[in-house]
Amino acid sequence: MNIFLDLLQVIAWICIFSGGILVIIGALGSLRFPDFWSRLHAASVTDSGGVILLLLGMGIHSGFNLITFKLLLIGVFLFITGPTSSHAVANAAWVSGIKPLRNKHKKPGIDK
Amino acid sequence: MLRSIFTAIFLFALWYLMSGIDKTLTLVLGAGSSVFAVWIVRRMDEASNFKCLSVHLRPIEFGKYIFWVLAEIAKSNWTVIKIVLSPNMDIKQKMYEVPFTQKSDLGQAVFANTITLTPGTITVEVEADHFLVHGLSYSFDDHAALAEMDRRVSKTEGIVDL
Amino acid sequence: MISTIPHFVFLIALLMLFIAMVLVLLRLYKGPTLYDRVLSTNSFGTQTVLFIGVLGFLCERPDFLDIALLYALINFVSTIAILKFFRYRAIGDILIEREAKK
Amino acid sequence: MIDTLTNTVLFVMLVLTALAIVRMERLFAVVMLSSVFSLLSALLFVTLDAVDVAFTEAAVGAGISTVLMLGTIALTKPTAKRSRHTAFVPLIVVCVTGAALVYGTLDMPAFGAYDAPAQMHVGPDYLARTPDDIDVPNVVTAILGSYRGYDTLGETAVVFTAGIGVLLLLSGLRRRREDEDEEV
Repeated sequence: MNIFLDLLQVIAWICIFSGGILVIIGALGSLRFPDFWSRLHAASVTDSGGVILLLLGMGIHSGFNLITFKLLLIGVFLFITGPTSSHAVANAAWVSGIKPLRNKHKKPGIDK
Repeated sequence: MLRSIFTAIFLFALWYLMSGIDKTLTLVLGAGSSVFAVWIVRRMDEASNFKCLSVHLRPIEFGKYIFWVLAEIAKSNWTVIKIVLSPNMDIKQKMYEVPFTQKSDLGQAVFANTITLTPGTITVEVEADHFLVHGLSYSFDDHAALAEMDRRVSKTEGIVDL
Repeated sequence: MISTIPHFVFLIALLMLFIAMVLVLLRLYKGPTLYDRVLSTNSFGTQTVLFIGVLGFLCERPDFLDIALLYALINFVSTIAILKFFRYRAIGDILIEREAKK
Repeated sequence: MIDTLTNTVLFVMLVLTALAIVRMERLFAVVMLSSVFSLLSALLFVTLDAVDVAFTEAAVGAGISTVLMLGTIALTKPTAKRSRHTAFVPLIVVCVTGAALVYGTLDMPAFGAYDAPAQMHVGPDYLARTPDDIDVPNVVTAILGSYRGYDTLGETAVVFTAGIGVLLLLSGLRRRREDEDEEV
């Protein structure tokens, strides 16, 4: 039983650690990518992977109690609002006419 | 009516789990406020055609769907991470149309949000029968993957009474 | 102060969030278009929520999570407000054109 | 040590954001940066255990005032006007004021000191009486909501009136603009 709990703690640490790395990668991507549209995708790495792993790690670390429930609530909320605000940014940019950067191979534009 | 009672109980459970206080006065106040909130929403529902209190989702199917989505998120995260960390950043951006088959607004919202939540694809615009999706590293397989996601979201939808 | 491994792990996570916040701030400062800035403000808000959560665990006061929850709500509301403002106000379109010209 | 670390890093980021705000000419970026500025200061309040102030800062600074400033930008110009005056006299005034404020903090008791005046007089009384009188776990809530209830009511009334006033002004402005459009 004790070993099992220790193992759970180790899993929690790994989750938190990799979640932190994902958040950094998301931020790095939003700094490195060449144009607005690709930066949107980098931000969604933070929004999905980073949030899931960090909250999961904290939830496992705290055991099962009211704290876990609050973490779950934060997670559900970020899951609903994160994509919605990304979509809102993308939609506003699209309406205002910011087009994706031209690639070497393909022309940007709508494709059926 | 049953739905309203369920909503009130759900709200009260949420309230209790957030506060964690079990004194009589606080509990009564919490129960009163959740009933009051449900009453207001019912009145608003009567005033407009849009029904806020009805959620047409099948719980078990939706639970399965969430696990499937988590796996998808892991996969697509990996793709985007590789692109971010690779020195020359192999980006193939493309806008393409994705048809959807959901009937209710909620189903469409779930599908669009899932597309946005998985890194690498973002819903840009909602049209009458399709979404406009922007992909970071476009390949022809993306259409099949998104069609699969569409099918799974449609399965979670319950009976829609429009 | 750092006596146990959990402390160490949370401290590392805190430092990582700091680094990510600085990177996002750089993008906010550079960001050529208006939408880049909105996007980085939004990411900064998400990182703030995570930061408060991690800080609560680091100081062993998980009641900070209430604040994190509230921040998630406020962040969402303000992002949507900003974008609605720029999308639907007639006067906002003029602003967008001006910003795009630069 | 952790407190010192977080405070230092947050303060550095705060100062960098402030410098960026000063240097920016495009006001939209300034609004976004000031929203981030108030998020950062809210984080500082959280680390200083002033949770209620942090709530207010996040709601007002990052939420409402961002929207209000955007509204102002939409009604005026999106770029800053270059000032013709030299910044020398204002710099001296700011430096002197800052030095005076820092000098003022030197006499203050240390953060969290048990013998600080704030902890000596009414504080313990409130702490002792709250469980019996009001029975809520958060003493700050008890003070704001009950012991100083009239004060809070007055504040709320002031804020509400201000909000109504701003709404009236804005709607009047929009109507006037529509009239102008019709004339054109």
